[in-house]
Amino acid sequence: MSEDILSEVRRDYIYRLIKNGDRIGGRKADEYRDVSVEKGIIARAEGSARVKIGNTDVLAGIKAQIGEPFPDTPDKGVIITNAELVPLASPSFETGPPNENGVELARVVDKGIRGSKAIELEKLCLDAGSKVWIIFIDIHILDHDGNLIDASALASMAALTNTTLPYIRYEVGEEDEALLIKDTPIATTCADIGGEIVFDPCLDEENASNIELTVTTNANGDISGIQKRGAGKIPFGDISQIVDSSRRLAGELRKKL
Amino acid sequence: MSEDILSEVRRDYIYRLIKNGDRIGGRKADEYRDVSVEKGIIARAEGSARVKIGNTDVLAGIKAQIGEPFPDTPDKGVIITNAELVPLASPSFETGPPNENGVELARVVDKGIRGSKAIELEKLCLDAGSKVWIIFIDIHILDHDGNLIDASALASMAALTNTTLPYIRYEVGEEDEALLIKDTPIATTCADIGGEIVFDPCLDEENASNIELTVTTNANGDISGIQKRGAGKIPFGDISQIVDSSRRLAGELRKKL
Amino acid sequence: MSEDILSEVRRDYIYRLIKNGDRIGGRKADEYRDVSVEKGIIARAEGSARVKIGNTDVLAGIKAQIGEPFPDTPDKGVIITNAELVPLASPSFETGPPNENGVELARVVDKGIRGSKAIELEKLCLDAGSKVWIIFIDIHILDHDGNLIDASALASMAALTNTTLPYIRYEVGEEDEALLIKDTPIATTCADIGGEIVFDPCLDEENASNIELTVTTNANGDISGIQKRGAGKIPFGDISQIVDSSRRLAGELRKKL
Amino acid sequence: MQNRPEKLINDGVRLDGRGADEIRPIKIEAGVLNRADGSCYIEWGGNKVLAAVYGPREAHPRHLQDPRKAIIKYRYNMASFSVEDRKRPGPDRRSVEISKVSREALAPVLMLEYFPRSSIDIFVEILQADAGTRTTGITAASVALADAGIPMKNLVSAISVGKADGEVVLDLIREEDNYGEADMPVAMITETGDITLLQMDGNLTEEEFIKALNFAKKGCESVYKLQRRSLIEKYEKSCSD
Amino acid sequence: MQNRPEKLINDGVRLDGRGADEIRPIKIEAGVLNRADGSCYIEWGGNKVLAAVYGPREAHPRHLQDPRKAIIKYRYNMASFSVEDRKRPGPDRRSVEISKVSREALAPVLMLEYFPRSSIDIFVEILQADAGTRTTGITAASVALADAGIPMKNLVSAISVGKADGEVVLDLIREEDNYGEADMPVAMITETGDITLLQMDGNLTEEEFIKALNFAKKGCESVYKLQRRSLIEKYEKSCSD
Amino acid sequence: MQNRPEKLINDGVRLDGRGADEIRPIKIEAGVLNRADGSCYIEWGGNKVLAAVYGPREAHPRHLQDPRKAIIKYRYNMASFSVEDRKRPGPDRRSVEISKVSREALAPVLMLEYFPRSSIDIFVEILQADAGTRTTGITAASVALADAGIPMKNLVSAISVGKADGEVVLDLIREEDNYGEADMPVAMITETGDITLLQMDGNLTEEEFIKALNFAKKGCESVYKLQRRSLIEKYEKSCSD
Repeated sequence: MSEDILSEVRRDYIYRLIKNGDRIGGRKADEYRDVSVEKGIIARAEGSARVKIGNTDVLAGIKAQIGEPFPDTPDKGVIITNAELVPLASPSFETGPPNENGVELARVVDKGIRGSKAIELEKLCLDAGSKVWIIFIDIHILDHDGNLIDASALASMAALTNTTLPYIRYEVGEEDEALLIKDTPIATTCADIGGEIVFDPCLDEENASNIELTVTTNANGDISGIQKRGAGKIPFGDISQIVDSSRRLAGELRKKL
Repeated sequence: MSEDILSEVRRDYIYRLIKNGDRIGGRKADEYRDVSVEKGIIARAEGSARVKIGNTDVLAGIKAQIGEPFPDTPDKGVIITNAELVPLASPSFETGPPNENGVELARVVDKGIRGSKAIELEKLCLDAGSKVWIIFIDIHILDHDGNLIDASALASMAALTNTTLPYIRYEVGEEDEALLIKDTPIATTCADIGGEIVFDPCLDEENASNIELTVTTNANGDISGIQKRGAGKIPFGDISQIVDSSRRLAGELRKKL
Repeated sequence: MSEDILSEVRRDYIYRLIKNGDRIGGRKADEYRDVSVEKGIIARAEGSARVKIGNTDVLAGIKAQIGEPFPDTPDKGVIITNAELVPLASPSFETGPPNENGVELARVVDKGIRGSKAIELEKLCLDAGSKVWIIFIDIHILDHDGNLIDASALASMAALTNTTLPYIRYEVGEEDEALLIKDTPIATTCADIGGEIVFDPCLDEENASNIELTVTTNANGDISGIQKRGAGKIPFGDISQIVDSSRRLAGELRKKL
Repeated sequence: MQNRPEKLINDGVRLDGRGADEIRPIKIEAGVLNRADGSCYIEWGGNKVLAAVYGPREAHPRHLQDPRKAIIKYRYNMASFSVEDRKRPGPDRRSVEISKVSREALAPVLMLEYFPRSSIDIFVEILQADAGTRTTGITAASVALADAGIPMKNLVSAISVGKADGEVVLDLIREEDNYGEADMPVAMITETGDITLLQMDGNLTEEEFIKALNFAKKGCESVYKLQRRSLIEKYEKSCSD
Repeated sequence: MQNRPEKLINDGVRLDGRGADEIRPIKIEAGVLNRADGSCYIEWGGNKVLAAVYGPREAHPRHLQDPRKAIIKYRYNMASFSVEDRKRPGPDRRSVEISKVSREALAPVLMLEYFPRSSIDIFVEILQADAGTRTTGITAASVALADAGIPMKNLVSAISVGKADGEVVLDLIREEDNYGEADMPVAMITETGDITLLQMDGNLTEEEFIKALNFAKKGCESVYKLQRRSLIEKYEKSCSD
Repeated sequence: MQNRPEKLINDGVRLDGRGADEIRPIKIEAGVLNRADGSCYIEWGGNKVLAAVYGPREAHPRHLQDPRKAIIKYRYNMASFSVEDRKRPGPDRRSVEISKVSREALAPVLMLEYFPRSSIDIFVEILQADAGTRTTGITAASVALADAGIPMKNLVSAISVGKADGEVVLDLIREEDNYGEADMPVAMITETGDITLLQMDGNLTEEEFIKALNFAKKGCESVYKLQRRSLIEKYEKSCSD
C-alpha cells in the first residue's frame, strides 16, 4: 500500500511540475538528459557500445555467425534483435523469457534499423541460398531510469557502426571487414503527461504518463519507424508536430554515434 | 459458490429430465442436434471445413508441407493432428499449450483416421527416405456446447475430402492433386447420465455425466477407434449395444460429408 | 507446522547422537550402509545398473545413438548425463524439468567421469566431423534416503562397465562392441553435522547438515572431481583429511563394480 | 511463396482494382458466438477474423487484480491454416507485440474503473489472413466489446495505410504489405479524432506520412459506419426474435 | 528398429509360444519402496514397471483443491532407457493422454469424498517397455493404492488385447503391437464386470471386437488373482516381520 | 574457436606473462548502479562482471517465504555477447549449477535470520568472459551485498586455481581453462580460513590438490584486500559528495 501511495505522490508531483512548465532536473520539454556513447568495450563481441542517458544505462553487443538464409530471401543476410531486461537493472524486471515490454523494445529497435535499410542485407550474403551472415543485436539493460527505447536504439546503432565481421574466424575470407552502415536511424521518444509533451522521459515521468510515442528518423529526415505505446490516446493534430521535434532531436543524438 | 450451486441445479435438472425419458430440446436419446458442414471456407488452407452441431462450432484446416519421413517408415507420408481449444470458444478454455483435454481430442480424431486407413500414407511419399507430404490437420474450436470430438472428427474428415495437395507451389509436380480419401471414419459419442445412454451430449449434459464413450466406425461398419472418457465406469454388457448405435448414427452423419 | 516441529525434533536427535560419537543404525562415521550393485537389468538399454545404498535406490541406464560431434571436437564422441528425480522417489520431488538439485547431481556425476577420462571419447568417433557415438547416461532415482550422488555415480559407472555399443543395429559395424572403460571414478560424499564429518549420510542426516562434500577419486588415487554443496562452510584444514578418507572409501566401493 | 508482381500499381489502379484511397469490401456481423459474452465476425478483403469478449469477470490469477480498475487481456492469435506457410500454434514475438498494442488501442474507450478486480478478456482469432489482420482484429474486438455490453465511451476503428510502388495507399492487401515500402496500422476514436494505435514499419517521407495519416482517418470513418451498422442490425435482430 | 517378422502367428502359435488367449508371465510385488506410502513392482513379460502412491495429502497448488473430494494425480512416465530408441525425458502427448485415461480408470474405485481438499498422487515409471505398458501401469497402481491403505471399493485390473495377423490375441507383445492390426487396452473391476478403461487403435470388425472384449475380461480375471495374491504376500510378510 | 597454443607455460612463464601463483590485474568498483540497492563492477583480467543486490525485500511468490529467515536468490547470467560463440539467452544447466553453488558460497556470511519472510536477490551479469567468471561473480556479489548494507559477518573472496601443462597455476586464463588439465574454483572467508565454495573439474594428484588449495588461499587474500579497498573508496566518495 505505502508503495502505492508513494508512487501516487510522485506522480502528482511530476504532474504539477509539468503543468507549471517545469520538469525534474530543470529540463526543457524537448531536452534530453546527458547522453554518452562508449564504443568497443566488449572485446569478445564483433561490436559493442554502452549508452547512458542520464541514469539509464544500456549495453548492446553484436555477434555474427554464418548460417542459412530464410527460404524466401535466399540472397539476404539475417538480423536478429533481442533485448534482455535483466532483473539487475530494475526491481520491476523479472527473470524468465522476455515479456511483452522486452519483446516490444527489441522489435521497435529492429524495425527502425530495417525500415531505414541501415544495413544492406544483400551485402551479408556469402553464398545465395546457403550461407549468409546472421547478425545478432543483443541489448542488455543495465540500469533503468526511463526511456529504454532511445538508449537501446542508440546503443544498437553505435554497436553496429563499431562492428567487424569475423571473416577469418569463420574461414570465409582472408580479412575481417567492417560492417557496412548505410544510414543512421535514431529513435526519439516523448511522453504525454497531462496533455504536455516531454521528450526523453525519465522513469518517474514515464510512470506519470499513459502514452509514449517513439519516432525513428533517418539521416535524411525520413521516418523509418513509429510506435505508440501506453493505454492513452493522442490527438490527431499533435502527431505531425511531434514528428518534427523528433527529427530535430534525432539530429543532435546522431552526432553522438 | 453461486456458480457451483447453479451448475448443481442444472445437473439435477438434466438428470431428472433424462430419468423421465426426456431431454433438453426434446431430443431422443440417440438423436443428434442439427448438423451442418461447410467446406472450403479458408482459401489459404489446402482444405478446410466448418462443422456445427447445434451450438458447437468447429473449424478444421489442412496444411500440407514437404518434409522428411520418419526413419522407421521411409516410404510413408506423415499426418499430424493438433487441436486448439482457444479461449474464445469457452470460459473454461485457457491460453497456453493444449492441456490433456486438447491432447486427447486431437489424438482420438487422429487415431480414427489412422485406424481406418482413410489416407493412404504410401501415396504421400514423393521420394522414399527423403521427401514426403506432411499433412497437418489443425482443429480450431470456435464455440463449445458439448460433443467437441464428434464435431472435430467430422470437420477433419470434411476438410480432408476438400484438400488439394499443392504440388505446383512446392515445385514437386506440374498439377495440384486432390488428396485421395479411402475411407470415411465417423466418430459418435454418447454419455451415460444416471445409467441412461444419450448420444451427442450438449455441454450441460456432459457436465451431468461422468462417462463418455466415443466410437469411430468406418464406411463398411468396422470399428477404427474407441475411447472411454470420464471418471466413471460402464457395465460390460452395455458396450456392444452402444457400438451398434454408433455405427447406425455414423451412417447418418457420413451423408453430411 | 507440525511437519516443521517433527523435522526439528529429528534434526536434534541426529545432532545429539553424533555429538556422542554415535549414529543412526550404529554406523561409524566413515561407514557406508549396505551397498548392492545389480547390472544388466534393463534389456532395452545398452547398459544398466541398479544400486542400493541402504534404502536409497537408483537405476542408471545407458543408451547409445549415432550423431554429429560438437564442432570444436570433431574427432570425439559425446557423453550426455541426465538425472530424473521422479516424484515416485520422494515426497519432495516434483514433476517438471530437473531443478537445480537434479542438474547438480547429473553434472557432478558427469564431471567425475570426464575428469577421470574413464571413457576415451576419441574411441567413440566413427567418422571425424560427421559421425560419432553419443552416449546417454540416464539416472533414474527410485527411492531417496540420502546420498543420491554416490549412488548415482556408482550406478552410472556400473552401467557403463555393462554397456555394449549397438554397431549392428546402427549398421556401422558387423559386431557389437563392449564400451571401453579406462578408469573407475568413485564418488564419496560426507556431511558435516555440528562439526563432525560423517560419510554416506542418510536423508535424516542430510537434513541435519548444511554442508556436504563430494570427492571423486580414480583407481590410481587421483582426484577427478570435487563439489561442496549446502549453505555452510568447511574449515580449510579439514579438507585434506576428507580427501584421504574419500580415497580409502572409494577403494572399497570400487570393488562392487 | 508467390513471386513479387512486376507492378503493384498500374496507372493508379491497384492489383485488386482499387484506387489509392479506397477500402476493400468489409462485412461485419455482431453476436455470432453463443458462449462468449460478446462477439464479432469480420470479413475484410481476404481477412476472416473472429473476436470474442468475456467479462467483466474475476481477474485470475489473483495477483493480477487491480483494486482500482479492471484489467484488459487481449490475445491476438493466428490459426495455423490462416497463412500460406503453416504457422506453428502458440504465441510468437509478433503476436505478443500485436496483443500489447491492440490492448492499448482499446483501453482508452473502456470504463475500467467501473469494475475493480475484474478482467475484460478479448480473444481475436485470425482464421484467414490477407494483410491488416491487427487492424481488422481491433475493429472486430471493438464491436465484440459493445456486443458484450461493456461500458464504452466510443467505438475504436482501425485500418492500415502504407506505401507501395512509391504511392501512399489505404488498406493494404497482402502483396502491397509484402513488397511495398511501408505499412502503418492506425486505430482511432473517429468521433474525437484521437489516435489510439499508431505503428509504422518501413520508410516514409514526412509528406507521405501526413498523407497516410489523412488516408487512415478517412478509412477509419468508413469502418466506423460499418461497425455501428453491425450493432444496429444485431439489436434489431434481437428485438425481432 | 528390428524388421517385421514374416509371421506374427504360426499355426496358432505366437512368437513367444503362447496361444491366442494366453497371458505372459506376470510377477507382482507390493510394498517395494520405502519413501512412498504405497508401491508395487510388476514384471509382465518384458515390461518392468514401478508404481508409487503418495497421499491422501494436501493438494497443491491450492487452487486445485476440491472442497468436496480428493483429486487424483496420475503420472505415467517412460524412463529414457525403457525403449530401443532413447525417449527424451519429460511428458509428450502420448503420456499426457495415457495419464488422463489411467487416472479415469482408477477413479471409480476410490472413495474420494472421504478426503476433501486432498490429493492422491500416483506415479508410474516404465523402466522397461514391451507393449501393454499402460495396462501394466494401471494394474501396478491399483496394487500400490491398496498398499498405501487408500480406501477402495475394489481393485482395478487391466490388460491389452488386439489383433495380429488377422487373429484376435490377448496380451500383445511388442511385435504384435508394432506390426499388428489393432491394440485395445481394457481395465475392469473384475468383481462387477464394469469397464473403467477402454481404448482402441487400429481396426476391428464387430465380431472381432466382441471376441477381444471377452478375451480382455478373461485376462483381467487372471490379473486380478495375481494382484490379490501380491497383497496377501505383503500382508503376511509384514505380519511375520 | 582458436586453436590450442603449443605451450601454455614456457619456462614457468604463462601466456600472459604471469608466474604460476600470480593473479591478473583486478579493478573493483562498488556502487556503480542507481536502481539496485547495492552493486559492484569488476574487471578481472579479461572478465567484465556486474553484480547487483536487491533486498531484503518481500519474498515472492509467497510460498517461497521462510518464516524464520531470509531466502537468497542468486542468478548468474552470461550476456549473449560475452563469449566468442554467441550464447543463447536464458539459463542453461551450467548457469543453474553455478547459481546454486554461488548462492551457497555467500550464505554462510549473511545474517539471514534478521529478515524472516524476505528475499535477498543477487544478480550477476557476465558482460565479458575470460575464465573464472563464477569466482569473479561471487567476489563482485560479496561487495555488492556490503554496498547494499546487508548485515554480513564477513566478505567472501573467490578465485580459481587449476593445472595447465602439468603445473598448478593460480587464476586461470581462458586458454588454461580450455586446454588445461584441471579447474578448481574456490571461495573463502579469508579472515577465518573457512571454505564456502569448492569445486573441481579435471584431474589432480593429491599433492597437486594441496598445492592448488594453498595457491587459492593466497589468491583469496589478495582479492579480499581489493574488495575492502573498493568499499572504502565508495564510502569516502559518498562522504565527500
